[in-house]
Order: sequence, then structure tokens, then C-alpha cells
Amino acid sequence: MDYIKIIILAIIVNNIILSQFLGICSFLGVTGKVSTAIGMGAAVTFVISMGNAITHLIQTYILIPYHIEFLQTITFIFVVAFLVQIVEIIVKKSVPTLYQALGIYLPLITTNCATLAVALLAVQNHYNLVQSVVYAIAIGIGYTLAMVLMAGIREQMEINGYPKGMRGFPMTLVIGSLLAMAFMGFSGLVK
Amino acid sequence: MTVSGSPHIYGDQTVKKIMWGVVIATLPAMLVSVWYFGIGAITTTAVAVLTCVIAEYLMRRYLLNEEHPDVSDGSAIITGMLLSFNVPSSLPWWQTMLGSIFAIGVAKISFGGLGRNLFNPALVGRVFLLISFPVNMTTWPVPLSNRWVLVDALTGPTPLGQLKEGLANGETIAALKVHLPSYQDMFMGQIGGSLGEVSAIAILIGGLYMLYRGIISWHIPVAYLTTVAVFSGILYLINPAHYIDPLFHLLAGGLMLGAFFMATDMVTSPMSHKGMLVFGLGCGLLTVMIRNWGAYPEGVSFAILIMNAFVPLINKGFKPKRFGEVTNG
Amino acid sequence: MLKPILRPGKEESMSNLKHFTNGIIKENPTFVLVLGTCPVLAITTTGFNGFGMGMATAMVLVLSNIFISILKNYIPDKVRIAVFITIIATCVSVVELVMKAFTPDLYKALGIFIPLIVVNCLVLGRAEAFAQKKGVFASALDGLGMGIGFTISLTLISIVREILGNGSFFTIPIIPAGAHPMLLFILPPGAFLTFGLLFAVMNALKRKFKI
Amino acid sequence: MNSIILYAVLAMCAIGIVAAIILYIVAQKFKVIEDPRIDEVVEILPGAHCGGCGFPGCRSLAETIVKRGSLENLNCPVGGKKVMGEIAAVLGLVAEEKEPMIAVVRCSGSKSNAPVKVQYEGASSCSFLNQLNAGESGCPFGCLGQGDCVTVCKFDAISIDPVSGLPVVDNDKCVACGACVKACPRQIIEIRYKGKKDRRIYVSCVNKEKGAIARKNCSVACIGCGKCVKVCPSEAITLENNLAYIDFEKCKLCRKCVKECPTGAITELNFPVSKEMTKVTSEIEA
Amino acid sequence: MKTFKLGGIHPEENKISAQQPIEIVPIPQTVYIPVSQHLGAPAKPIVEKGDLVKTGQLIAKGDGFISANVHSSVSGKVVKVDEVVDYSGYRRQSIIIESDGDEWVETIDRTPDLKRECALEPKAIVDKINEMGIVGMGGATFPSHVKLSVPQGKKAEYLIINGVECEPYLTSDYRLMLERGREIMVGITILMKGLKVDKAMVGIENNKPDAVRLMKDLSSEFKGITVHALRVKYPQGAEKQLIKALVNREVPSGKLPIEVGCVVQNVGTAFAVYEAVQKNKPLFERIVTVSGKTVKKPSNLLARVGTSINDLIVVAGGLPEDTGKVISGGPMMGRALSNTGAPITKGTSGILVMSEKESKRKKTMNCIRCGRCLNVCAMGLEPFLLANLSENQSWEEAEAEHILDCMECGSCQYTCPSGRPLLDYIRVGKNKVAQIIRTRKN
Amino acid sequence: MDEVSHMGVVEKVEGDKATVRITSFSACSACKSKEFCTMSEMKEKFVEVQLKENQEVKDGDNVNVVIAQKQGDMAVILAYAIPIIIFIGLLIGATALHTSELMAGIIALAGIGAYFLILRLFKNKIEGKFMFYIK
Amino acid sequence: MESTLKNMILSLSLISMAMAAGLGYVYVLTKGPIEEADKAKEVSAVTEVLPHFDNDPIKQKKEIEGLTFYPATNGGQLVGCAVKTYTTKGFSGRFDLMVGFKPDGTIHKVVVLEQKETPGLGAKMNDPKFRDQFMGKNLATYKLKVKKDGGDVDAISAATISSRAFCDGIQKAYDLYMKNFVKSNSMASVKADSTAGKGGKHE
Ligand SMILES: Cc1cc2nc3c(=O)[nH]c(=O)nc-3n(C[C@H](O)[C@H](O)[C@H](O)COP(=O)(O)O)c2cc1C
Ligand SMILES: Cc1cc2nc3c(=O)[nH]c(=O)nc-3n(C[C@H](O)[C@H](O)[C@H](O)COP(=O)(O)O)c2cc1C
Ligand SMILES: Cc1cc2nc3c(=O)[nH]c(=O)nc-3n(C[C@H](O)[C@H](O)[C@H](O)COP(=O)(O)O)c2cc1C
Ligand SMILES: Cc1cc2nc3c(=O)[nH]c(=O)nc-3n(C[C@H](O)[C@H](O)[C@H](O)CO)c2cc1C
Ligand code: SF4
Ligand code: SF4
Ligand code: SF4
Ligand code: SF4
Ligand code: FES
Repeated sequence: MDYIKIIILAIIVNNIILSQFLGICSFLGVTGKVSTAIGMGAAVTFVISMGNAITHLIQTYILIPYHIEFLQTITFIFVVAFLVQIVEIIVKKSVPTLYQALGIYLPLITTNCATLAVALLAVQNHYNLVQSVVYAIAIGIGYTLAMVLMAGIREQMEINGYPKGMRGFPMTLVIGSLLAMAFMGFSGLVK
Repeated sequence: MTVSGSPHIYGDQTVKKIMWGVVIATLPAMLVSVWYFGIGAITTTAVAVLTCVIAEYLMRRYLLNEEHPDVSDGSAIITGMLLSFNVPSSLPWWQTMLGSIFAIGVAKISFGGLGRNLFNPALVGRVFLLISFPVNMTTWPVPLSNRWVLVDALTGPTPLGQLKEGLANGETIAALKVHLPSYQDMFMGQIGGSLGEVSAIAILIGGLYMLYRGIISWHIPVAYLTTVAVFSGILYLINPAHYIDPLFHLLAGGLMLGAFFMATDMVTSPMSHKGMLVFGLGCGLLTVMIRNWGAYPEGVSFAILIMNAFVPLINKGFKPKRFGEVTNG
Repeated sequence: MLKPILRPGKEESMSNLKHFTNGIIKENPTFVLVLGTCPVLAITTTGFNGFGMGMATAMVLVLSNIFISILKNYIPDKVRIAVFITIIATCVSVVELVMKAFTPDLYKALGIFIPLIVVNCLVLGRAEAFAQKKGVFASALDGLGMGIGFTISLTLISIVREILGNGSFFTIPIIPAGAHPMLLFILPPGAFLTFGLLFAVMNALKRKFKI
Repeated sequence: MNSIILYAVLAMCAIGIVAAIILYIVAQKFKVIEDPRIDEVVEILPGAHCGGCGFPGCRSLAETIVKRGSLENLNCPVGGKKVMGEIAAVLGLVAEEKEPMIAVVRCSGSKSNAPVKVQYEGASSCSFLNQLNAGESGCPFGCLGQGDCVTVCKFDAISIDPVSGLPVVDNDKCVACGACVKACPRQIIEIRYKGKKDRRIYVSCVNKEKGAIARKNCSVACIGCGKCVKVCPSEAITLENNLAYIDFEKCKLCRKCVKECPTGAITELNFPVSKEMTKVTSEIEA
Repeated sequence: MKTFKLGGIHPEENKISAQQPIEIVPIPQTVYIPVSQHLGAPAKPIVEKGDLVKTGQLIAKGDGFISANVHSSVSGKVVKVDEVVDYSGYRRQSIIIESDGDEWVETIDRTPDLKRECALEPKAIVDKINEMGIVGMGGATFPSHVKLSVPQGKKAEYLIINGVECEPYLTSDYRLMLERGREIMVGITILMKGLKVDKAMVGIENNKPDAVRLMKDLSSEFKGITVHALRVKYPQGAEKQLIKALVNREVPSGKLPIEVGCVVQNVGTAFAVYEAVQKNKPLFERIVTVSGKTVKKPSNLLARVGTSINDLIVVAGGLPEDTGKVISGGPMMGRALSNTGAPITKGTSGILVMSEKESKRKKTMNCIRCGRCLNVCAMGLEPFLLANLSENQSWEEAEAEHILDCMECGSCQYTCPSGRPLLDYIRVGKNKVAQIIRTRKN
Repeated sequence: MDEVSHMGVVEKVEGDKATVRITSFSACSACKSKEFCTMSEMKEKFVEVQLKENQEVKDGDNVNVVIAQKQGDMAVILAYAIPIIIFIGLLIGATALHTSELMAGIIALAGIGAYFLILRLFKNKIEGKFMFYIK
Repeated sequence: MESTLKNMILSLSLISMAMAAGLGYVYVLTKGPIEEADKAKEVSAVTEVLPHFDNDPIKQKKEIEGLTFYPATNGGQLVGCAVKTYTTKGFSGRFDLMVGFKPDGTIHKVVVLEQKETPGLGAKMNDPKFRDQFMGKNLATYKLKVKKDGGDVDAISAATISSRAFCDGIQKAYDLYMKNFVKSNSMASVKADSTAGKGGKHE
């Protein structure tokens, strides 16, 4: 039950983009096409779930025992940054064409604040290892959902046309606002 | 002489005719609401419609820089009508006005006006009001009380509100049923609620009129209502002490209004028949989910808005079957 | 690898004042560069929060820009980013600790967005684009300008949201009792909406005055 | 207390070393090939991504410039001389001297010169009207006036004059990217030298029909009489298929041909007002 | 009753000329005979200024495989071989003949008797059809001999005869079936023989019950021919839809009917084939419906190719005062004319005169995404999307959305409540996409 | 068929294969922060492309490289979806066996490593599936 | 600088170490003030909810079943006790309150320590209008339930959930306080227990 609660909360009720405001840059930036949004979503999900496992271990086995929690920010960002690099190498080494097919999204992830935030939030919520990873995956799904919705809408807007003055970010933000409004309907779904 | 490409003849449906057809279809519900809620219903509707039309005119003139905005197409009138249908008749007039301006400005004009918006303007307006002014938006005048006098009307709960409150206090359905209005009252509309949603029969009349005129197709309402009935039916079978029967869900709240007037808004719903069925299905599932498990007693507005967001994806994923797509075996 | 060629272009000849004002208007991080948008939406519920977040970011920007421009000659190219991150993360942690100690309420209100300054593209972006190439003083000014630009936009958005959504201005109530503010504006949709509409207004102004 | 600092230093030192090693490996695996000069050039380029240079975007042009190491035959029409000069300076190359160019609309079939014979109703698309019909005036070569050229112009440089119904090019905005040339289904628009003080002379007609037929639809059509060819001292004018053409590379802007043309098909732009100003010119200016 | 499944509309039928028997138009003084009256390469003129020609004499020879011969429709003197302004304002090469009477080429059998038996071999039939310049009379004017030459590896199973005439106003096929039913039946048997098939199906919409009855009666005299009444729905006459309705097969996207073993010919074509093969008569005259709500005397006229459209309108009572538009063909697919002095050709099935009021288009508004266009498209396309993509010049996406499948039936634009010029833009897109594909192939 | 396409420049041609340098990815070209986005030092990607018969390209050509959308989706599944499932599966499995969190974490991470190793073994087979081509 | 492995490791680890040292130093410096800030908050909350006292309740704080009790004396005489309590029934989950009780169990004052409720709705619990209605109420006689549920509490409009949770937090504090500190007054505690039991069933 606990897990279901974590999952529903993370995907819809406290959607990382629409109600927690994390990863907004990519939400505004790379939602031009649905396929891009899916690729980005999958990459983020992958990295944050790995990242959460590692940061959780670091937190419990290094930072806490040695009372150096103040290094949390530094160590976590390094974990994320290097995870991205390593995943890039691994994917490239194992199947280069695979890497070519989607390698682009990986580097974008490092500067996505959702990645770091999820690690920090998991620690803040005192999740255990499995919970932390489940949480990360659910967050990733919620992230992908929001990204894909936005991308679908923007694709359609491009075809339909919309006022010049709203072109670019303003339109995206207004759509984000209405999406967030719709998603408020989910509030209280899990208590 | 004129030249132009073919075809040279046209069908007789125009946007204007369609929109005014909807306006006509809203009249039964309008009249019923005036009967039940009296002057409040009249003023609220008038304020909403007028504000919507004027806002649409001004914004198109000065924000979209149209030379001669033509608001006679009737879409702003529908938005106003339906927005007022979605609020309690006791809502302060300035809030109705703000909601109308928000609906037209944010949900419609900023997207480029009629046909370009992705979210149902009236629902955006309603949700804006609900979120912004939760107190006024959840105070429901009792029907047939203080209809023609300008004093604060008696207030009472909506059936769904009563249900949610009761369940939250740990009561069972059986115990609650005693206080809930009868199905006949719910069908005729003698219950608390937004001014246009109360009477299922009036909405049905309007809906059938629209179906008859070919303004809407049956797909969305049927898919929506069936899903709600089936899903809530399943829950009812699983635990009748905690989940109320499907008929209640069908008659309560804004479901009928949503299914016939709001989910069918062609601008914000899918285009293909297959897509419409999926859309109705999604609306139904979300409505029941929010009603049963969410913080809000009523989920129709949110369900439709959420599904509005999915429309582009549905349009992408459920295209009509192309002729000659499959090769003959 | 080829050395980047320094072009005798606009930047080189820019006066210190320009370094400073650049970030406030012409390259405003929020409305022009659109970097670091998360805090712009998340914490702008009251004027104080917006201002505080802006100042915290400005502190980090100035500090990290200074450190990086000092150390720039001792950093091998390949570890450039890693070193930048280290420095920035340290500055953020310092700011975090200081805020925790001396402005605990603000720290609480901003929550997770303080450590997230690390991933704010703005900070790294300035390190890359500016501090890495320029002198200490210019870098500090640039950081300050950018920080102030960020602060101004955050505060602006916060003020709008606070007035509309809470009926107060820097927590001082300004609407008569009994009137209802529009709660939507301090809730998530209001954040997107305020930012979006302000953005559109800024664009319109920019077009009008040809900035 | 001090132990905390010690642990912190140790931990960070370890992270630093690990990071350095990983980065080193990464650096070895993925050699950076990008020439930093490309970015430099991209920054100079105007970023209009108009494709006027013949490449799909500004970056593509920058890459090509850097790769080829010369500016020969490469030109950014938007940035023009100034930008190419800057790029040349950055890369230590010589910029080609390029005469400034501009789009020129070679049709004077305005509503008064070539009256509307049939009304067109439908999509505002020259491409479609061209498919459907010879056009409102009946001239099968002339401007259709539906503004395909206007739609494609990224620089707002061309617009349909409501009075004449013909496109007008804005002297200051047009960067000669050539998008309109490609868009026009009737090959009416041509990129020509902008000319000293924006002065230009050209045959404002592309009708290849015999004179009498051409005149039927439009009073200012070129009838292929050849008078201008004879009078031109620079041998800039050629006559082919009943149509005169002035080569802008040869034309010396002497204005002799303008007076000679019996129909007023030759247009001169931005010359000081003279008595003989044809009505066409005045109309185009209007 | 049979019909096709996907989409379709029901425009007002307005078959006001249905009860008018076929009437012969007097031979005009001058005829302008374009050398390109068919789909494919224009024919090459083989006469010169000053030549004397007889009615039915070959005056331009088909140039290449997909092309068709052109014959003189009058006897007289060739005045000029020159470009003449056609109905759209463009100039086309035409042969101008001044008539001096109506002297027919001797080989043509001018007797009205029905000649049922045909002794020719299939190959000889196709050659004859080629020689006589027969092209499809259903509108597309595709050279019939090409259709009858089934490509290697493919096999025809059914001959489908198109008597649908689903366009409003038009009645020429209907009159032809009523008045020349037997000849059509013979023509069908000849076509069957030429195609080497033993089954032919005639599809007729049920709004012409007398034609259905008559053809059904006649078909019992001929082996292998069946006649089917179809439920009324536009565009039933389109060949892919007709095949779907009659034999329930779908011609794959981008493929020809022969892919599913069918060949479609119009009833008029069958009649022309009869005359060509049995009577040696080339295609130089045809039946044209002249109609319109303001036309005094809506009629079905038998006219020589090259007669000016004005002449036909005069026979039908003259051009009404408030004419806004004159259309060649039906109101759904026909082309608006800018020059009524232009001649009729082998493919002119009707002349439609519309008043000023009728000819105004609906006011264009934003698409309201009602989905009506997409639900009426018989090809299952998304017209609003295609039109938008084309307007935004996204040719590649338009191609991916199968813009080339559109058959330009106009149903989408007809139904659009916003009066959007959907088909206009789709045509632009089709043109551009086809062009792109062509350059890609090279 | 839906396709994902990228603009690129032909770098070199060998037999029926061409190496194309992808210049600006749609994801990045839309992003305003790309000037600052230097986290990746490898903005450039090289893609090996199978040439169609008779397809002629030469160095420096601007081309459109496409990969079928289906293949793109497949790539996402292979590279991210499956490993995540393995990862969480191992984690839950290990935790269920009452190993310590540290061990569970290490096992799961090792599992991912193993997965990619296995992927690598099937490299040739997978390679065939993800073929880019030039349009 | 050249990017050799040695250079890279050296510069990165040296800079990391320097940064770590600096940060560690700042940490050590700020450790005191941070703790003080935390404590100051505690003190001010305790002071606010209690009548005048002269001891240091922070020093004497006791933790019982997750709640913290700060007994306050004035001249050795018990004048009250502040209880740091919480509830998990809020609209957005947990929030923390500080409740000050007089020795007889009468509520002196309540303040909200930390909450995540919706601004403008649940967050209004910190408005004096709402929280001050509890001042001077004794739960032995006062029905700590919102009016909707048949109690005496005026709920925040449109935020019944938060109001209920608020009562839940106070109730928890009261029950434990009565059980552990006011053993003498068994009557009150029995009464309180019974109401608590009922409430529990309801939720
Ligand atoms: C290039 C081309 C080749 C064709 N080849 C054949 C053919 O081999 N057999 C055939 O039955 N029809 C052939 N057609 C004719 C088409 O199937 C179709 O009948 C014709 O385009 C007119 O169709 P419509 O009147 O329905 O538009 C061909 C058409 C074109 C354009
Ligand atoms: C939308 C549409 C409607 C058509 N309607 C008819 C029709 O009513 N009758 C007809 O004979 N052909 C009609 N055609 C043409 C047929 O598709 C086909 O070309 C013709 O029947 C082939 O015969 P033909 O080559 O003998 O002309 C239509 C075509 C289209 C695209
Ligand atoms: C986004 C959102 C935030 C809400 N926040 C709160 C809250 O903080 N506290 C609360 O009690 N109710 C909150 N509600 C309202 C509840 O869902 C519920 O409607 C209400 O508490 C019960 O209504 P009543 O007080 O009118 O009986 C919120 C609702 C929404 C949609
Ligand atoms: C069947 C039908 C239903 C409609 N429903 C709504 C509605 O729920 N809300 C609304 O604002 N407008 C509605 N409209 C009007 C119109 O479509 C709407 O204002 C557009 O969304 C504005 O672009 C409706 C129109 C029709 C024809
Ligand atoms: S007018 Fe033509 S050439 Fe000039 S900028 Fe516009 S599109 Fe380019
Ligand atoms: S110049 Fe060409 S493209 Fe421009 S309006 Fe005239 S015909 Fe159209
Ligand atoms: S014209 Fe084309 S797109 Fe429109 S309905 Fe007909 S086939 Fe479909
Ligand atoms: S019929 Fe017209 S309004 Fe409706 S979807 Fe199609 S184009 Fe849009
Ligand atoms: S600030 Fe850029 S993703 Fe959050």
C-alpha cells in the first residue's frame, strides 16, 4: 500500500513538473515534439532511478556516519553528473547505434534540476533504498507524462497557429498553467 | 464572373448555425434553473454571457488586432451560458465576471480565439473560480427558496457533497441514503447544485436536440455516461457500503451537463469517432476516480479538462482508418 | 584543440557598467535567457521569498564567478566543468549554511530550491561564458548584474502573485477585509500563468521599444 | 570538530580523483572534434536561419566556412558585407566583395494596368491560383497577387500593395535571401543589384506572348518591339520570346531605354523625378 | 443495398435536366479542337493550315503510350494550328477548323441499327479503341486503350461499369443509359472481350430507378453482365469507392484498380467503344448536360467536340443575367471557367451555370476542429490537417499523412462549417509533394 | 511510417556506408540555453549510415538522416526501460532476501552492468536493427 | 593548462580539497548559530503559548510517544506545559503545532510551527481568527470537533480537513498531557479519553 501511495503521489498528485516545479527548463525547452519528449522522459527516469540508489547509499554509508551531511549537495551533484557520463560511455560501448539513436538527451539531464531534487527529496522523506528507487521511477513517469502532454499540445498548436505575441515561452507557460489547473483535480487522491 | 476551386456548392451547416443551435439547446436547462433558483439564475447568466461577449470583442479587437471582430458566431455566448451553468446561482456577480474574463482571456483568446483553444474555456473559468473562491463556489442555494427576493438564500449541500462529507465521517451508504434526495428529485432538478446542472431531464432534452440537429455526435456522451455507469457499477458491486450505485452517479452533479454540453465541445475534443470514444472513456474513468477518491466531491470539470490535454495525443494515436491502408489478402 | 580566438568584438570593449547592466535588461536571466525557471515558478509566492531567492542566487553567482576567474588559469580544459561544479556547489553550500544560521525562516520557505541553485544553468552558464574568460572584477560585476536581474524578475513575479493571490504586498495586507483574493495565483497554475503573461507583456514592450 | 573538516577534505579529495579519472577516460573516448571557430562564426552570423546562403541554417554555413577555409562563393545575404567582413577578420580570410542585392518584382499588372476580368475566390495562394487559372487579369504570366512571396519572407520585406494589388519590396528590409523567388510560381521576382542610391532599371514584365496578345490583358506589357535593345549603349538588353531583359551586371543606369519603351514596361526606381516618369513607376512608388 | 463504407456526403441532387431527351446541337461555324483532351501527352497535329478535312478524320496523332488520337468533328478547312485561350485563361495548342457542312469519313457506319456481334480479337479491339481516340468519359479522360492493356503479371477479373453519376445536376450518363442502353451493353461485352474477363458489373445509384430497371432488363440478354443499384452517396462514382461498393475490395493506397483485379469504365466510354468498334466512329462528339437553377431550359445535348461553350448555353436558353459562375463538369469536381468561349472537349460532361448568390463561397473562419471533414472523407484522410500542413509548407509531413491519396472529391470542403478552403490547399500540397517525389526519384 | 530525422553533414563515405555528423539536434536547437549547455563536451554526434542502392553522397553534403520512429522507440526501451525493470527487480528481490541495503544496491547496480554486457554480446544483432539512412 | 591525467587529477583534487576545507570551516562556524536559531525558535514558540514562567523549559523537555513536553514553572510552581504536537491528517499530510496547557488542562494558546497546507485555505490556521478560538478552552467541557461534526470549533471555511486535523493535533497533545502530567485529575482524563476514542473511530 505504501508503495502505491508513493507512486500515485509522485506521478499525478505531486507531479514533479506541474505541482513541484522541478525540471521546468526542459518542460519549456524540449517539448517541441512528442518523440523528443518521450526520449527525454525515458532518459531522465533512468538516470534518476540509478542516481537515487547511489545517493541513498552514499547518504547512509558515508555522509551520515562521518557527520558530513553538509557535503550532500556537492556529492549528489557529482553523482548525477558522473552517472550521466558513465551511462553515456556504457551505452556507447555496448551498442553504439543505440547510443546514436538517443545519446542526445543524456547531457541535457545534468542541468535539469529534477535530477538533483529527486535525490534530495528522497533523503528528506527518509525513504529506504527500495522506496527511494520506486519514488524515482514514479517521478520519472510523472515527468514523462507532463512532457508528453505538453509536447502533444505544442505540436498541435504549431499546426493550428496561435497569436504572434504568445509565440514561444508565453504560450508554453499558459498551457502549463492550464495543465497544472487540470491536474489540481487530482489533489487529495491519496491522503 | 468568379472562378474558384471545386467544390462549388456547400453544405448548410455553418459555425454560426451550430453555435446558435447549442444556445437553443441550453434553454431548457436555463428555464429550469430560473424556476428553481429565481433571480440569482437570471443575473448570474446575464453577467456571464455579457462579460464573455464583451471580453471577447475587446480582446479580439485590441489583443488580436482584428479590425472588425465578429462575436455573433455565438461561441462566446455559449461559454458564458455554460460557465454560469457551472456556478452556484448565489455567486457574487464580480466573481462571475472574473471567471468569464479568465475563461475568454486565458483559455480562448491567448490561444488565438475560436477553434484554436485546447482547453474548454467555460471549464477553465469554472475551475479558476473553484480554486480561487472555494467558499463562494461551494455554497449552494436550496432550490425553490427565496427565489425572487434579494436576500441571502438558504444554503444546503449538493448530493455529491453530502455523500463525500458523510463518507468522510465514516457513515455508510445505507445510512446516508436516508438524507440523500430521491432519484426523482435529482432527475427533475430539485437539488442543490450549480444552476444549470441540477436537472437531468432538461439537459437530456437539450442534448437530444443537439443530436437531432447533427450538432454533436453520440460518441462522446454515450462513451462518457456508459463508462461512469460501468465503473461505478463495478465499485458498487465490490463494496456497496462504501460506493453508491451507478444511477446516483449518473444523475448527480454535473455529469449530464458535462457529457452533453462540455465534453462535446468540438474544439476541445478529438476529431475522429474512435478518438471520441477514447475521450469519453477517459473522462468517465477520471470522473469516477475523482468523485470517489479525490479531495473534490465532483470530478466532471477536472476530468474533462485533463482529457482536453490528452486530445492532441488522441488525435495522433486514433486517426481514422485510411482507405486502402490494408492490402487485400 | 584549437584555441578559441578572442574576437575584438562587443564584449571586449564593454565597460564595467555594461557588464553590470547587461544582466538586468538585455540578458535578463528570466525573461530573456529563460534560465533557472524552477525557482521562478516555485517560490514566488510572497515578495520576501522572491527577493530572498534572488539574493541567494546572486550571492552564489558573485562568489562562484570570483573563484572561477581567480582559478581559471589553473584548470585543465577537460576538468573545467567538474571544477566549476565543485566551486559552485561549495558556494551554494556556504550560502545554504549561512542562511540556515541567520535567516532560518527564509531558509525554510525556500526549502529545496537553495541547494538546487547548483543546477541552475544560469550559474554554470555565467561561469562558462564569462568568468572563465574575464578578470575578477568584471566577473564579479557580471555575477552581480545577473543576480540582480534575476532578483528583480523574481520579485516582480512574486509581487504580482502575492497581490492577486493573497491580497498582500510583502505580507502587508492591502485589500479590505471581506474581499477575496484569487487564490489561484499563489497555487501552481498561477505561477505558470503569471510568468507566462508577464513574459508576453515583456515581449510586447521589447518589440515596442526595440530592445 | 576538526575531524569533520578532515573527513570532508578526504571525501572530496576522493571524489576529485575519481572524477578526474572518469573525465580523463571520457575525454580519451570521445575526442572533441568541434572546431571552436565554428561557434565564433555562428555568433557573428545573424541567426535568421533563413537559408538564403544555400545552407539549412546559420550553423551549417559556419561549418562550411570553417571547413573550407575560404569565403569563396559563400555569402550571408542577411548580414551582408559587414558580417562577412567580420568573419573574414576572425578567420584571417579575405571576404569576397559582393554587390548588395535586392528582390525586384517584374510585373506592373496593377489593377488599373491589367484590369480584373474574373474574380478569384478561395485560398490565398498564388500556387493554387496558378494551377487553377491564368489569374484575375487573364495574363498567364503576370502576378497573381495572392502573396505567396509575402508569406515566405522572413524579414517582413515584401507586402501586397492594396491599391495596385502587386507586391512591393521594402528597400531597407529585404536582404535578398531569395525565398520569395523560389515561392513565386511564375518566376516574377528576381534578385538584382540594389544599385547606387537604390537606383534600378528593369523590364517590369515577364510576358512571353506576342505583343498584341500581351497588350490585350495589360496595358504596360512588354511587346517585344526591340526599341530598347537598339538604344542601349551598354548592350545590356536582350530580346527573347517577345520579351526584353536587362542584364543588371551590364546596365549602367543611363535611363535611355526607359524613355524609349512605347508601353512603359521598363521601370526605373529611385531616380530623381523627371517629367517623363512613367505612370507605372509612380504607381509602384505609391 | 450496396455502398461504400467510409465517409461520404449527401449533397442536394438537383438533377433538373433528367427528363430532357438528348438533343442534337447544330454544327458550329468554327470549331476549336485542342490537341490535348486527355490525360497524358498532347497529340501531335498532322494537319496544316489550309488542309481540307472530313468529319471523323484524324487530325492529331497520339504521341506516346499514354496519349490519344484526336479527330476532326466537322468537315471543312483548317484555318490555323495555333494556341487558343482555353477555359482557364491559359493558351493551349488547338486546331481551328472552319466548317463547310458535315461530310463524314466514308468508313464510318452511320446507320442506326444495333450491331451486336464483334468478331475482332482482343488485341484488335484495343487497337481499334486506340485508333478511334477513345478516352474515359467519366471525367478523367484517361486514354481507354491504356486501361485495357493490363500490365504483365496482373490479371483483370471484373470490368466495372460506372453509371453512378453521383455529381449533382449531371444527367448525361443517365440519359445515355435510357436512350442507348442496348448499345452500352454491347460496348460492355466488347470491353470484356478486350480485357479478357467474363464478369462485368454495372453500378447505378438508386436515385435513377428507371435506368436501373432498364439496364437490369437489358443485362439479361448479355452474358456475364450484372447490374446493381447502389445506395445514394457521394462520391460513389469515384472508382475506388465504386469497387469497394460493388466487389468489396479496397484498392491499396497509391495503387491502381487493376491491383484488385478491376478495371473501371464509364457508361459513356462503353457507348463510345461500341460506336468505335462496331461502327468505326471515332470519338468526336459527346453528350453534355447544360443545367443550373437559373438556366431556362436545362438540357442534355449531343455536341461536337470543339463547339464553344457559349453555343451550348444558347441552346439551353442563353446565359442568365445574374450569372456568377459557369462550371465545366459537376458542382463538386468541375472547374470554374473564366472564358465561356472555350470549346467543349471529350471530357466535358456538363456545363453548370450558377447565379451570383449561389457562386459565393462561405465566409472563411478558423477551423473549429469539429472533425466533420475527417468523418466525411471517403479516403479516410484528415483534410484539415493536410490543408494546414500545406498552408504551413510542411510538405514532408503532408506526404507522411498521405496527401497523395486525396482524390479531390471535395466532400471535406463541402461539409466544413467554417468554410475553409481545404481542397484548395490540399491541391497545392498534392502538387508540391508530387513534385518533390519526382525530383527524389531522379 | 513515422520517422525521426536529423540534419547532418556527410563526413566521409566508405563503400555503402557514410559517416554523417549530426549538427544540431532538434532537442537542442529548440533550447534557448544551448549556448550555456556545455555540460556535454560532445555536442557533436557521428552516425554511420547505410546508403541505399545508387544513393550518391559526397563529403560535405547536407543530408537528412532518418531513423524510423519505431526503431527510436525500440532504442528507448532497450536502453532505458529494460534496465530500469531489471534494476528495480533486483533491488526488490535482494531486499526480500534480507540482504543489507548496501548489498542490495550493489547487486542491482551490478545487474545493470551485466545487462549492458549482455547487450554488448548481442551487439551485432542489435546493430542491424538500428540503421539510419539518408533521405 | 594541458589536460594530462596528472594535471587533471592534481587540479581537481586540490581544488576539491580546498573547497571542502573551506566549506567544512564554514560549517563549523555556522554550526553554533544554526543550533541557536533552532533553539530560538523553540523558545519563542514555547514562550508564546505559555503564561509567564521563569525556568528554562527547553532544558526540562521530555519526549513521550513522539510529542515533546516543555513543563514551565514560575517560582517553582508549575504554571503550565507547552506541548509540541503534530498531526498527519492535514490536507497535505503532517503539520506541527505547539500547544500551551495550563496545569488543569485548559488551553492557554496554540501556534502553528510548520505546515504545508494550501496557502489561502488550510494555511489560514495560523490566522488569529482561527487559532485564538481555542484560548482558554478546557477540553473537558469544550467539544474539540468542527461544527459540521457536531463540535464547537468554527472551521476555516472551505478547509474542513485542515481544521479537523488541527483539532486532532491538539487532542493528541491533551490526551498525553493529561495522562502523564495531570494524574490527579482523573475525571477529566477519563472524559477526554472517551471522546478521543470516539473520534478515532470516526476517522
Ligand atoms: C500514370 C497512370 C497509369 C495508369 N495506368 C492504368 C492502367 O494500367 N490500368 C488501368 O486500369 N488504369 C490506369 N490508370 C487510370 C486510373 O486508374 C484512373 O482510372 C484514371 O486516373 C481516372 O480515374 P478517375 O476518373 O477516377 O479519376 C492510370 C492512370 C495513370 C495516371
Ligand atoms: C470524386 C469522384 C467522383 C466521380 N464520380 C464519377 C461518376 O459519377 N461517374 C463516373 O462515370 N465517373 C466518376 N468518377 C470518375 C471515376 O473515378 C473513374 O475515373 C471513371 O469511372 C473511369 O471510367 P472512364 O475511364 O471510362 O471515365 C469520379 C471520380 C472521382 C474522383
Ligand atoms: C488544491 C487544493 C488545495 C486544498 N487545500 C486544502 C487545505 O489546505 N485544507 C483543507 O482543509 N482543504 C483543502 N482543500 C479543500 C478540500 O479538498 C475539501 O474540499 C475541503 O476541505 C472540504 O470542504 P469544506 O470545508 O467546504 O467542507 C483543498 C482543495 C484543493 C483542490
Ligand atoms: C456542442 C458544443 C459544445 C460546446 N461546449 C462548450 C463548452 O463546454 N465550453 C465553452 O466554453 N464553449 C463551448 N462551446 C462553444 C465553443 O466551441 C467554444 O467556445 C470554443 O472552445 C471556443 O474556441 C461548445 C460548442 C458546441 C458546438
Ligand atoms: S523580399 Fe524576398 S529576397 Fe527579400 S528578404 Fe523577403 S523573401 Fe528574401
Ligand atoms: S509575385 Fe509571385 S508569389 Fe508574389 S504575389 Fe505575385 S504571383 Fe504571387
Ligand atoms: S477532397 Fe480529398 S481530403 Fe477531401 S474528402 Fe475528398 S478525398 Fe478526402
Ligand atoms: S470540417 Fe472544417 S472546421 Fe471542421 S475540422 Fe474540418 S476544417 Fe475544421
Ligand atoms: S531551473 Fe532549470 S530545470 Fe529547474
